[in-house]
Amino acid sequence: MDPAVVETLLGIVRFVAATTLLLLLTVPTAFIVGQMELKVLAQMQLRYGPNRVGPWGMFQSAVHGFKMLAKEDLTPDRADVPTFTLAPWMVFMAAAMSMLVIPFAPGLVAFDSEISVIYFFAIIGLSVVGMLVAGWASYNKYSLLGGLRSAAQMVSYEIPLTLSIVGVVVLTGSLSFTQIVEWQLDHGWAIVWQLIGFPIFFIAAAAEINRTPFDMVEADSEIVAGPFTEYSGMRFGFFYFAEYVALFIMCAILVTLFFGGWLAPWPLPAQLDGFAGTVYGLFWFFLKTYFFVVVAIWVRATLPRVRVDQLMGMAWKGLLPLALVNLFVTAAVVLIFNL
Amino acid sequence: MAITTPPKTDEPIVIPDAAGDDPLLSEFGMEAHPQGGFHGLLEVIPTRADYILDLIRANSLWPLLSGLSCCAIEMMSTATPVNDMDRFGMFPFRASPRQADVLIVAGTLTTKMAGPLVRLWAQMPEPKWCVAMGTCTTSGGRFKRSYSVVQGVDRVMPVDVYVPGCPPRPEGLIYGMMKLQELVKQRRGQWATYADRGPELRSWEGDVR
Amino acid sequence: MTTTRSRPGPEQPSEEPRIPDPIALDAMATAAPRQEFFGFDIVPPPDRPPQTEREMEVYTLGDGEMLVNMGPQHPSTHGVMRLVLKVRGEVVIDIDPVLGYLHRGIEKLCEEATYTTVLTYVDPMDYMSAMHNEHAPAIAFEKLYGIKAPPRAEYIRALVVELNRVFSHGLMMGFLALDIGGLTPILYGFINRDEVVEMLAAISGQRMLFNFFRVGGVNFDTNDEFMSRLGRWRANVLDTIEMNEKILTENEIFRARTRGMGTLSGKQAIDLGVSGPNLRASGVPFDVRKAHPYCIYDQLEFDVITQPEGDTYARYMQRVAELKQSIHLIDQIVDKMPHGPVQAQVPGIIRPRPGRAYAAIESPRGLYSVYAISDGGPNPYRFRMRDPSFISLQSMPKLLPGHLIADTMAIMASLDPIMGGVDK
Amino acid sequence: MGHLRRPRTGAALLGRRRALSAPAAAGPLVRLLSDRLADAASDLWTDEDTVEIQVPRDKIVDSLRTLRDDADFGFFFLADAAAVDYGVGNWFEVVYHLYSDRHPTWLRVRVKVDRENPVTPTITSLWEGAMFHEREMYDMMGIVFEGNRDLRRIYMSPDYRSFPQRKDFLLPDDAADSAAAGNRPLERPETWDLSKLEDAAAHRDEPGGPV
Repeated sequence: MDPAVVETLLGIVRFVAATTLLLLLTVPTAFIVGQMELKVLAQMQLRYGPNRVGPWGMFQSAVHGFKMLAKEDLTPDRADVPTFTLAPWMVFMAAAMSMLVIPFAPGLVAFDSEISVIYFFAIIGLSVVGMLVAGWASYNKYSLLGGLRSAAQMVSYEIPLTLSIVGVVVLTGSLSFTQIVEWQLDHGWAIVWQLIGFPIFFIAAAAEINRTPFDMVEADSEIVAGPFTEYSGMRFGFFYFAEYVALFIMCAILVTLFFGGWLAPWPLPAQLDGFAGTVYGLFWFFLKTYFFVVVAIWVRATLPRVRVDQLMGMAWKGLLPLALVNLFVTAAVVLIFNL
Repeated sequence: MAITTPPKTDEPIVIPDAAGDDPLLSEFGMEAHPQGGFHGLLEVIPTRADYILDLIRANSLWPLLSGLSCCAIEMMSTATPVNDMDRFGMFPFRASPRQADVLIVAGTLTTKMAGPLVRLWAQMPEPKWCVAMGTCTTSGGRFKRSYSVVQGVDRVMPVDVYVPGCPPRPEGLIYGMMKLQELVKQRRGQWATYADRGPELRSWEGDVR
Repeated sequence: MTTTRSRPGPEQPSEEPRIPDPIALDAMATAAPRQEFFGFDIVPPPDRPPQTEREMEVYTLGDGEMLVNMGPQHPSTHGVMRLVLKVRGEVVIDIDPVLGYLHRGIEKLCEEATYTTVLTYVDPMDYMSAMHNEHAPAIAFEKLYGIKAPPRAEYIRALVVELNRVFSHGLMMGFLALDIGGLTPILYGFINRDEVVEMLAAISGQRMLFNFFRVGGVNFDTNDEFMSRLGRWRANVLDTIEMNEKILTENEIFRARTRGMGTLSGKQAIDLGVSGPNLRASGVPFDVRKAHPYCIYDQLEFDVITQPEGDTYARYMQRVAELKQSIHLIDQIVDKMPHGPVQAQVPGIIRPRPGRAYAAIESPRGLYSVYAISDGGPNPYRFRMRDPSFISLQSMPKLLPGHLIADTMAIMASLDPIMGGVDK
Repeated sequence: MGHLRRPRTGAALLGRRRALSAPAAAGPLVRLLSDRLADAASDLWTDEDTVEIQVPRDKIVDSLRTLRDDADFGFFFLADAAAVDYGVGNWFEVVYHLYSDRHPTWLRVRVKVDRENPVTPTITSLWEGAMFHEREMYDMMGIVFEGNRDLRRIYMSPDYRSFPQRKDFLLPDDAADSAAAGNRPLERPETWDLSKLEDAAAHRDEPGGPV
């Protein structure tokens, strides 16, 4: 057989295997992040948090998840059934598919593309379609309001989010996450070079995935549960999963872009070789990622929610100009010092 | 470990099964229980998938964030640091009935509120349970004589656990919820019978004034 | 919105509407040919003719407007209230509060109860301040019967009432934060509340609906457990309040969400009958404790606190200031408390001479008053309660228009209505 | 119907003599009232912290306006508005409590309203905050306030037919009697005859009327 065909076939097999693995990985990821949210939030509120299911209540979020699997699945009478059914799937797949390009450890990436940054932002933005459709199809005014809020919010925050990354891209001269990490191996973590870019990315990312203080989409004191109001059973479970997976992914991308991905911090050797290197990389990658997950939960425990118009105002009047300034300064620095 | 619900007759019903004769089971020290099922060494392994499901359900009871009156404050107090209901997996109070498992009717039910409350109950997906918290919900309590109070929430919807008190202490509500967990594990909750009762017995749905 | 059931129930033969409720009327109206907008039907007005001009005004929809129904079950309507919002996009244009989902007929029941048992019926009214609920009837009945409570009883009354005010205001901070989206302050607020209610349970025997006041005194004298709990609580109460204040008062998001929202001028507030902290937050120094001193408030030193702004943030700050003032008052009361009996000699069944009495107190939500008429019998001929949050609620149609749906909840929480008191 | 009792009429209240025993604090207010509201106020009565007057129904709005706007009175705050039913054959009474920072007493203004034709002018033109008070009185007692823009039921459902706080609306005796009543509303058929209210309905243009 033609070696090119074999190579293509092998690539396809590798791709399918990797995607399947990652799709399966989303489930424990969601459980772990959900469990952290339950426990960390409880500790911050001076509570114990779940401590009955399993040792230290470790399986509580898994139990919540499996419970939803066994709940009755209701479709409201006048809902638009096809879109109502598809919406959770769209939101979940947007989150799960963007996991493909995350470099977990040296060589451990499902889809190592030259344009993985562009792929990532194209895919993660798709979840807005799911939210909007969910809001529209539920035949509920709270859902509709939530869906429209989601659309407005995500469309606004895509721009500062993307612009804050362009700084890193200009700096590293690459659109591949793997190469961005490798650049940081030589030049130090990008946070050092992107002191303005990082906070912009962090805020915009929180808005992008509807975390507090930007959770107007699911503002349960205003519009009961936003687009998810009419969803029950596992359809709601998909939204629930997608929320946590998206939180994990955003933290992972944050770590990849600004905190050196799988690289260990300074006094330690940044990277090892062989299988031990993979484990070493994975360890540091997950450690840093889950640190930022905790930070996001910390923010949730502390801050109230901003209003829709304040959110938009912040995106267009605050973050966007800042991101442009950051981009300009970065470009100037790159040109002047010829990095 | 409750494997099956004990039948209510006095004389033991021997359920015919081959467990007693099964050499493999005997080897593990298992023998048939007069009331059905087995008991012995292997008992630690649940023999029914349903039972795992019941365990999962019992440990993940999300209450609906719906308080009617005074008891609602004590219900919230149950979720707060002093009496942390989250320990039992009961914390995320869902605002939408579509995602809730337990309806804690906390407070006096008035005739005007009865219709909306029954709608809430109907909007919750199966399996679902109802806890009547406080004397007002169980019987009308101190407002029993009033012209606008429903004398007990069980006149309009099925109730699984009654928690007495006016209002009950948070510990009382937690105790009631743990009783509900027992019901769920033994499949004795309303929802199990609800599905079997058939439409003609569900007249409570329309019987709201 | 109808629900999907696996098996529909049988149709009940009915000759009259089964659920006499506007929600049911809405549901019935959906059977009628509906107006559609983007696949969504605009909720039609109730299918009965509008009874009043105002109802016509609210339920007539203009171009691009829709009605959003919040409640009676909604996470942040503070109980069972229904708000019908007329919105254009997210902007609220008009609002119609629909009350009565917790109407328990307490006034009617009190007219059938003896004077002593009336004090148990009023407990669940404003369930966040049960002590205040009992205070006003006790004063009114003492006026009717012509007795005075002994001095120590008056001091104990003032003490428990101020304790009640502390946890009520403390929880208001939490509820306001919860409605704005902050999860934690309500939990910190409940720590303080649990300490206080356990303390009050030590003196009265009940945790929430205390039933502590009697005509002519209070039920029990202070005991060791109460005093030791009081001392422990007093030692760290300012810290627990500080925890919440750190999260809220200086928080940029919180200030952005509350400053300039729902501004009520003093004149408007008086016109609308708003009283208590909400009125004082608009700059009107009207406090019943100063205006018509009852109990022992003429012997205590305190000033009437006011805020000039009249917005949501001012109402919040007013609560915080009054909370600290109450702690200051508690210190004074404990210092000055005399010895002596806690109950006057009163027969089991009181039969005051025919007459009328009016007693007003300052509850955490404002002017709470009782108007009692005796006809010489063992129970009041007429027993009328004026609940402050009921009256405060009618400022909602004035406060909300022009704000967003998100602000609806913040503004309502700042008024701090308690549905048990609103609906009686 | 053995559990129905004779409705109370408040007969004991009606023959009561009113003594004028003004405490010193109420003196200036009493003088002001007899000076400026002499044509409207009658039945002056005081107790330790309340001054009470009775005002005829047709003069109530003007009297309250005087009390509110006159700088010497200064009763700017409507503390309470309540209705009292004195029983079948007698009358209703609407009672306003006012607060002033000039006087150390509350002022109680009583207005007698015909029980057969319970109509009285609204005071929402003076205090907008009287709106909920009047809606409550309409709901509970069936008193119609002429000129009120929003006289709907506020507590009971819109199609509720009786007025629970009237003295001829009886509660069941105790729990033993009410089992059969169940969750039915405890309206008594004898209270349903509201034909006498038709006159009141004529005062209002809205379809359906007050019943």
